[in-house]
Amino acid sequence: MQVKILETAFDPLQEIQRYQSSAGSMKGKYGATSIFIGTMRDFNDGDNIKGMTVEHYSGMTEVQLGKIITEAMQKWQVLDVLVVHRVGDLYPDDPIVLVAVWSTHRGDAFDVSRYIMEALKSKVPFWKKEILQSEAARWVDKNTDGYKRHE
Amino acid sequence: MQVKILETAFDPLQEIQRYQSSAGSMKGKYGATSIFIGTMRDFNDGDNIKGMTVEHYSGMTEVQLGKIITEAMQKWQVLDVLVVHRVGDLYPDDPIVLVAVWSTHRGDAFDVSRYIMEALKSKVPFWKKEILQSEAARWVDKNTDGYKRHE
Amino acid sequence: MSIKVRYFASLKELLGRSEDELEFVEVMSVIEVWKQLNIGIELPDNILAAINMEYVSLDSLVNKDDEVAFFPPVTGG
Amino acid sequence: MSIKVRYFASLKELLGRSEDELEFVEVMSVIEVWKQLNIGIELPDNILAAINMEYVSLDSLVNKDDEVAFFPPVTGG
Repeated sequence: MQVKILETAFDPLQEIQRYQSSAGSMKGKYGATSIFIGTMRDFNDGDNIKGMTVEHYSGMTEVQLGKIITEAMQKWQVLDVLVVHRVGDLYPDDPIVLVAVWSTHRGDAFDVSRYIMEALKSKVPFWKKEILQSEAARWVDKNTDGYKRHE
Repeated sequence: MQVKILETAFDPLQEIQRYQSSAGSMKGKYGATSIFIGTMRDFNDGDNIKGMTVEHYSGMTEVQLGKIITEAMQKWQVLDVLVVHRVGDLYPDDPIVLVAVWSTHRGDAFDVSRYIMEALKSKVPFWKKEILQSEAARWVDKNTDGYKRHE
Repeated sequence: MSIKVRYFASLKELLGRSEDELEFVEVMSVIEVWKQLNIGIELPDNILAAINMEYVSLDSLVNKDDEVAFFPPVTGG
Repeated sequence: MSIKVRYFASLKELLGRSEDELEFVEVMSVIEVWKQLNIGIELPDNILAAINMEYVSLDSLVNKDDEVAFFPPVTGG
């Protein structure tokens, strides 16, 4: 299990490759990998977005992510989990979050990647501030349920 | 949308990278990417497995995958889908299947990657034959529900 | 004017061949196609059928130039 | 012997500071910590609280050397 909070841009696919290569003991054992990547869009709530700042509560972030992953690994049959999250200044098309889950069977991998993402969105102390094209800045007030909002 | 049936080994992460780079129109538009990778294990049903042959019904494979993806894109809000599946001779740790889904919001990406995998497992004409350590070969008789079986 | 019939995976190995040609005489059901080509061999219970790459039931009708396929439950992914 | 109090995101901007120190005199609730440090400013409805990086309710008790945090709903991912 690994949790990384990064202040600079990252390549999610390289992170997966790196982690998978280093976790040699999984080789031949995992039949399923479920990966979620959250990427910064250039629009939100009907406005064009030119940048974003992600603030977090360093320390509590890691504590809460650790709890979420531990809970998931107790509830489901999972071999390994990698979570990476950006903080600091982001631009459209920058990856924000990566959740990767390795398991023997696919049901567990699907369930756990979704469980971790939903728990991260509701419990881990990150906050996003959007910079609009007009240079106005606004805090995102809450996360949605993950489907298209009726705007 | 792209479907690829490959007779030689592939790197799922490179396939995602290649497809995402070529689909330039998605840039800044997708907030969510959900990826599933199925990998050959070195064990199944309590036996060690040294190899596998995947047979398919060329033509029907593409027809059925096309239908599944089209249905998913009608039911959910999805920007793009990539499906890659191996046929021929595989060895443990070889990727078998890749499903990658890009969408604006995460709920749709999660739902669609899982929907496509379950539909692929139940409707697309691929068949696996396992080669055991003893050199004995056996056809996998049916796909499971994706969770650990009580063996 | 003929019907092409294909067999896959364990069914292909059981029968020892991957395809048959059947001369088209009149419209008949999928199960009758099987019976004409596999005299005395009952179609195994779990076998699925397709006409022109779409799943069909065993009583679906087969027309000239159709491709009929028989195969066991799929196990991809 | 003091309590460290931290504010994040929009709440930090609203208050114009990111942290306070409060001298520890006696055990008190989280909401009393807020009231002592933010006289006349009501805690906004949606604000969450943590003690030592674990979520707590506003009536949870704060001890010496605890770190208390107040912040708006989280919006990561």
